[in-house]
Amino acid sequence: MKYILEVKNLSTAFKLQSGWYRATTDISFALRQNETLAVVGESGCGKSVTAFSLMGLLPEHGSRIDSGSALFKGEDLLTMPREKLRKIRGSAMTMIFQEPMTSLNPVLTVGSQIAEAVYYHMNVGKAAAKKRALELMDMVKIPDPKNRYNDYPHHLSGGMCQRIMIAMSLACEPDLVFADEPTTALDVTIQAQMIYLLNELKEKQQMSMVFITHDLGVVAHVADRVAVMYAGTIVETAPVADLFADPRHPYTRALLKSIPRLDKDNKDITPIQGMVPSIDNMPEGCRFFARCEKKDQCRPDEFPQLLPLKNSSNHQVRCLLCE
Amino acid sequence: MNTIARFKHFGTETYHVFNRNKTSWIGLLLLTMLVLLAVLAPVIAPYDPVEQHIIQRLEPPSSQFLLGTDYYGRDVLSRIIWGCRVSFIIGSVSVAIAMFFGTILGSMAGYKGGYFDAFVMGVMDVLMSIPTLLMGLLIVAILGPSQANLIIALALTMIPRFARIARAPTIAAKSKVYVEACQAMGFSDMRILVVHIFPNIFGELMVMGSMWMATAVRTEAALSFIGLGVNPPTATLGGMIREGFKDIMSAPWASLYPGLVILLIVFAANLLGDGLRDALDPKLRNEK
Amino acid sequence: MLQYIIKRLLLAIPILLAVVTLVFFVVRMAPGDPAQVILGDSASYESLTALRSELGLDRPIIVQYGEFLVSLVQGDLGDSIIRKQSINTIIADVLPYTVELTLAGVLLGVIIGLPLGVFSAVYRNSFWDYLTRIGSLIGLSFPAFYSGILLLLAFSVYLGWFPVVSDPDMGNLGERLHMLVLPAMNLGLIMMAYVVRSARSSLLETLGEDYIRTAKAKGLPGFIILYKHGLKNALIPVITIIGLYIGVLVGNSVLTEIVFNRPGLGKLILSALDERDYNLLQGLMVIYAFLIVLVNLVTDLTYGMVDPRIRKQ
Amino acid sequence: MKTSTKQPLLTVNRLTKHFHIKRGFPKSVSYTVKAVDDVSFHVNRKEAFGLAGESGCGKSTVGRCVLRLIEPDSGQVFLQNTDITGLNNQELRSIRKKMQIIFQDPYSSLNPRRTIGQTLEEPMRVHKLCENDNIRDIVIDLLENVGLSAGVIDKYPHEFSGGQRQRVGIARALLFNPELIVADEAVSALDVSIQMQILQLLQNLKEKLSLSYLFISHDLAVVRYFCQRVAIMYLGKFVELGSVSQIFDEPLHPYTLTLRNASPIPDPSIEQAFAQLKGEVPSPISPPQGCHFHPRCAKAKDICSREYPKWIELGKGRGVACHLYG
Repeated sequence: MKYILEVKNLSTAFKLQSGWYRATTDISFALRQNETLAVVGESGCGKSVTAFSLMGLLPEHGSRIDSGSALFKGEDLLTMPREKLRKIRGSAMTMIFQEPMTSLNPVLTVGSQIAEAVYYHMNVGKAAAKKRALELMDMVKIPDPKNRYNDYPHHLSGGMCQRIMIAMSLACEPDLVFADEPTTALDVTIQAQMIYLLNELKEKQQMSMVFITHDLGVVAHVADRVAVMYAGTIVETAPVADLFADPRHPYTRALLKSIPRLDKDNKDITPIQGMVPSIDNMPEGCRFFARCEKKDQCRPDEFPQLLPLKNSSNHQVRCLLCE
Repeated sequence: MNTIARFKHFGTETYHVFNRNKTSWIGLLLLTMLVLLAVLAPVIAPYDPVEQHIIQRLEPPSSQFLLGTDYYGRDVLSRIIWGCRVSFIIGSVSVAIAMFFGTILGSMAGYKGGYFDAFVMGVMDVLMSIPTLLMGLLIVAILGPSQANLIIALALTMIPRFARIARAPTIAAKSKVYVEACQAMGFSDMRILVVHIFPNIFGELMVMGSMWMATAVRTEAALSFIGLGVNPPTATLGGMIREGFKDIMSAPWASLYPGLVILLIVFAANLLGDGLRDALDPKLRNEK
Repeated sequence: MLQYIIKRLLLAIPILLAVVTLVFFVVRMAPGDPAQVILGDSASYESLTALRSELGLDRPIIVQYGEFLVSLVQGDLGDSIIRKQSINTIIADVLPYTVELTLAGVLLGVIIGLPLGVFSAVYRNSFWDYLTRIGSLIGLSFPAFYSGILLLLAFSVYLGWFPVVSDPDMGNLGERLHMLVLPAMNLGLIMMAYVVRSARSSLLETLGEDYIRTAKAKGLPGFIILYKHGLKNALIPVITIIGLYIGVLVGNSVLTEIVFNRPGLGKLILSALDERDYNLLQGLMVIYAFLIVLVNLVTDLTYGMVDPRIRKQ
Repeated sequence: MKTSTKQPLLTVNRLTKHFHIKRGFPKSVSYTVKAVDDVSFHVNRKEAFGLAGESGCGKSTVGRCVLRLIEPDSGQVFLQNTDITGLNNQELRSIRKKMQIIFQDPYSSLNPRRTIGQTLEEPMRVHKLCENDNIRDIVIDLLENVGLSAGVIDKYPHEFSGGQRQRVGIARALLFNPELIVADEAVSALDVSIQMQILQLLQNLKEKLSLSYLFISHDLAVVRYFCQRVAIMYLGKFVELGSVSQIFDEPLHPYTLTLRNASPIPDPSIEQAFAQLKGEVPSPISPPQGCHFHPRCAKAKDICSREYPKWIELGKGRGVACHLYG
């Protein structure tokens, strides 16, 4: 079993007033054990939708998975019975969300919310679940877990709530954690602590992680590999060092050129002109075509495939000019 | 051009609101029919509502009296039609008054905040700790039963409700950044309140107006039933039940039909309000 | 939590005081001189003046108000000048009937309404949901006196299951309960309509919250998500609605008592109006206001019990 | 006109804003949140002055106090020679034409029920800035200035993307030809590719219209790109002030250093020491005694827990509040 998770050609559609539209198209990626894949892209590019599709958390009405397979430890997440998926969810495969404050139940104590995950998956008694919850709180470096156990979410800061969420997701020693913008709602100093904590825990637990973010700075410090998404498709995927040193897709290149850096004077910054196409008005061909620097050399009507580069099979690009 | 565009937008918005929710259509249709009935009472009603056919007392429904006659030999159908008129006048006028004063008080309190807010809402809280029916009962008992007094009584009980309804969205709208933007633009408080905040609470007010109209009609009927309504022999739906109640075993039509009509009016108004609320709720908007 | 209770209690006092004041002055505005009412139209001027000073009506209204407050604080509502009886006794005689009726109505409404609302939310947009929604809308459109009459006709007159005229004073507990069934059902059905609707919409809103998604991501069984995570949060607005509509319920209890001819505050209030017994009317209003404030207090406290965020302030 | 070129456009002198909260029962204790505590700075003409710090540090409150959308408790705010803290409502309205604000959230800063045209025309009508017939032309001009076509004038905000809405917000701020614009997290809610478009627009407008900015942001990289000088805030106070290269290349205050080290740089080849960062921002209700930062400071000395450090001017417009440099 080479990969923990192997996603092939996943497409998810949503229902809008005028019909069904693809939020993601042809998503394929694979994840090794103890590897972090950062999925990076702007809002609406389909990065969260991908994670929600795999977790089985899409809204029941108004969304559907059109095609694809997602093998998690050899079994297809998309076709397995709901009850089986539920048992995997929260134990072997978990998720951390963006808004720690609203993602915790306001009327239950934070400790019990962690213990609950243990209790329903690990076949242990309430006391053992509580003991495990305290252990987990200690592991995510919450000071004085015994007293914090009975606190309600509104007693804690955003950073502390996110630590609770992380503890909850680690409760049953998962193989795979989806982290959906886990640091976006936090201040930079707390974000840095959270990045450090997640990296440390990942090593300790030997788990794999799909880290969803819009912040290339964060990507640089958490990822082993990166998948860049644009308008519902993965346009480039590569090991993190390659992606930053040698970006191939025009979007990735433009993106890296358009973000200011704190350690430089930023004289050579150029913004990407234009806008992301909207979900109900996707072009037939390459979705970045209208904004692409090299569009004069390209064909507008052909939808490019995600193909490996000739010299490096690890580096895949969806661009007609890179084939 | 500008006004036309605005009007068109408002029109399509309202149309979409109704279109999104079929029940509100049914409610509106039902209510319109009943209002028409009330408005056209002089034309439609087969008999004079107070005309007594002494020899034909408590007649069961027949081709002559479609819904029968009451204890005094008056045509039940005609009395129901005229009674609707009273119900609608009292219901709509009292709601209009309550909405006017309640909205002004509530949105001012919400916008100004501070002690003014605390004082106004304190008074409203006090008024609201007397149940609607008892408040109506107290006021009518003291002022005497008449259409005007009933309207005053009902409006008084509803003013605090509308004040509350208007206040919450005003506070919500006040915290919206665009209101702050208006302040930065140097607009006066009055302008911000009327032009920028009020349209936001309009939808909610329509919903509540419809639902409280239902309550007002019901309360008026209850007061008439108790004997504190508009003085006889004026036909009121509640009063008809009161008079017919004595003979309910022998002549159920005299009290059951008017009751059914009250139910219909209240139900139609509730249906309309309920449908409007669903249609206006942004959370439910994308559901269909 | 104790602090919260004390705070709520203290906040209730000014409201109660204001309501009592309002009632006192509104009742004084009533037309007709109590002395005249007692002695009739043919009474002489001398006897009227004598009675007025005996009743204390000739003193400034502020003094009367002060005395009214002082005795109120001591728990004394004064005497009915018509019935020549302590108002406390008059009210105490019938209060249990109203309380038992109202409580039974609330209980019935909540016990049936809550599960029905949950059912309706879970099977949203199904045929049964639609039926429940229309049914509850009809339910809350019913004037209580009309639904009472219909119940009476159906169950007492045609089916003969229940007595037509209730006289709960007679008989043992079983008979008393027997007579309570129909009136309580009348109140309960309307209450139920309110509960169903608020439970449904509140649960639907809650089920869209982020923490429900978290609970799903945790892989919890569906019913745990619904009951432990959903319902507890959804209850908070439902409690408010229940508290609010107890006010409506009190009004409905008056109508119910009249239709079912049950003793209680409602019937008392009507006879007070008939007899122009303004002291009694005032006493009844005070009692009603007191009950409503009490209900609001209980609502607030339940709120605090369910929602830890409120407790904290 | 010699003085006006040297004189700063905006001078903020010892600005203070405290919020009072009552908590507890029955013995209620009144807490004071020192949202802005004794803050002084100036903004030169055609300059972008940055205010940076984490959430709750008081940077937005400073921005709103400058416009008097929030009334400051004490201190002065001079726009050139006018102390705006002493103005009555009438005078305030006219001075607000010279100072405008761009908000963070492009979604809630436009009234959803009004078209772009209505939103932009209303202030001109209310203040009778020009003949009614000209208003539409002026608005169209303005829209083109911010990179929108004249065709958007009858559209509603919900028909726009975040970036386009922010352009409308900028157009609104430009209506009165202001001299100073307070940009409160003006690009924070936007996607990275759009952020830079908006920043460049602001930059171009600055040149074209001789604007100055008070630029409030939590994103240090954006501040470095956009601003010439910057002040770092922590719990209501300035901890350090200077030019962007001074502050970000050679930070003096340990908190500035912390912030810099915590901001992830989009380059995997740069190692960043995230492990050293400790603690969270304390509640502004009860900031630590002495220097507010000392519990989290690696270099804290005894005196740091006792005394709040004085503001030290280091020349070249640079200043810091830290005992290490006393």
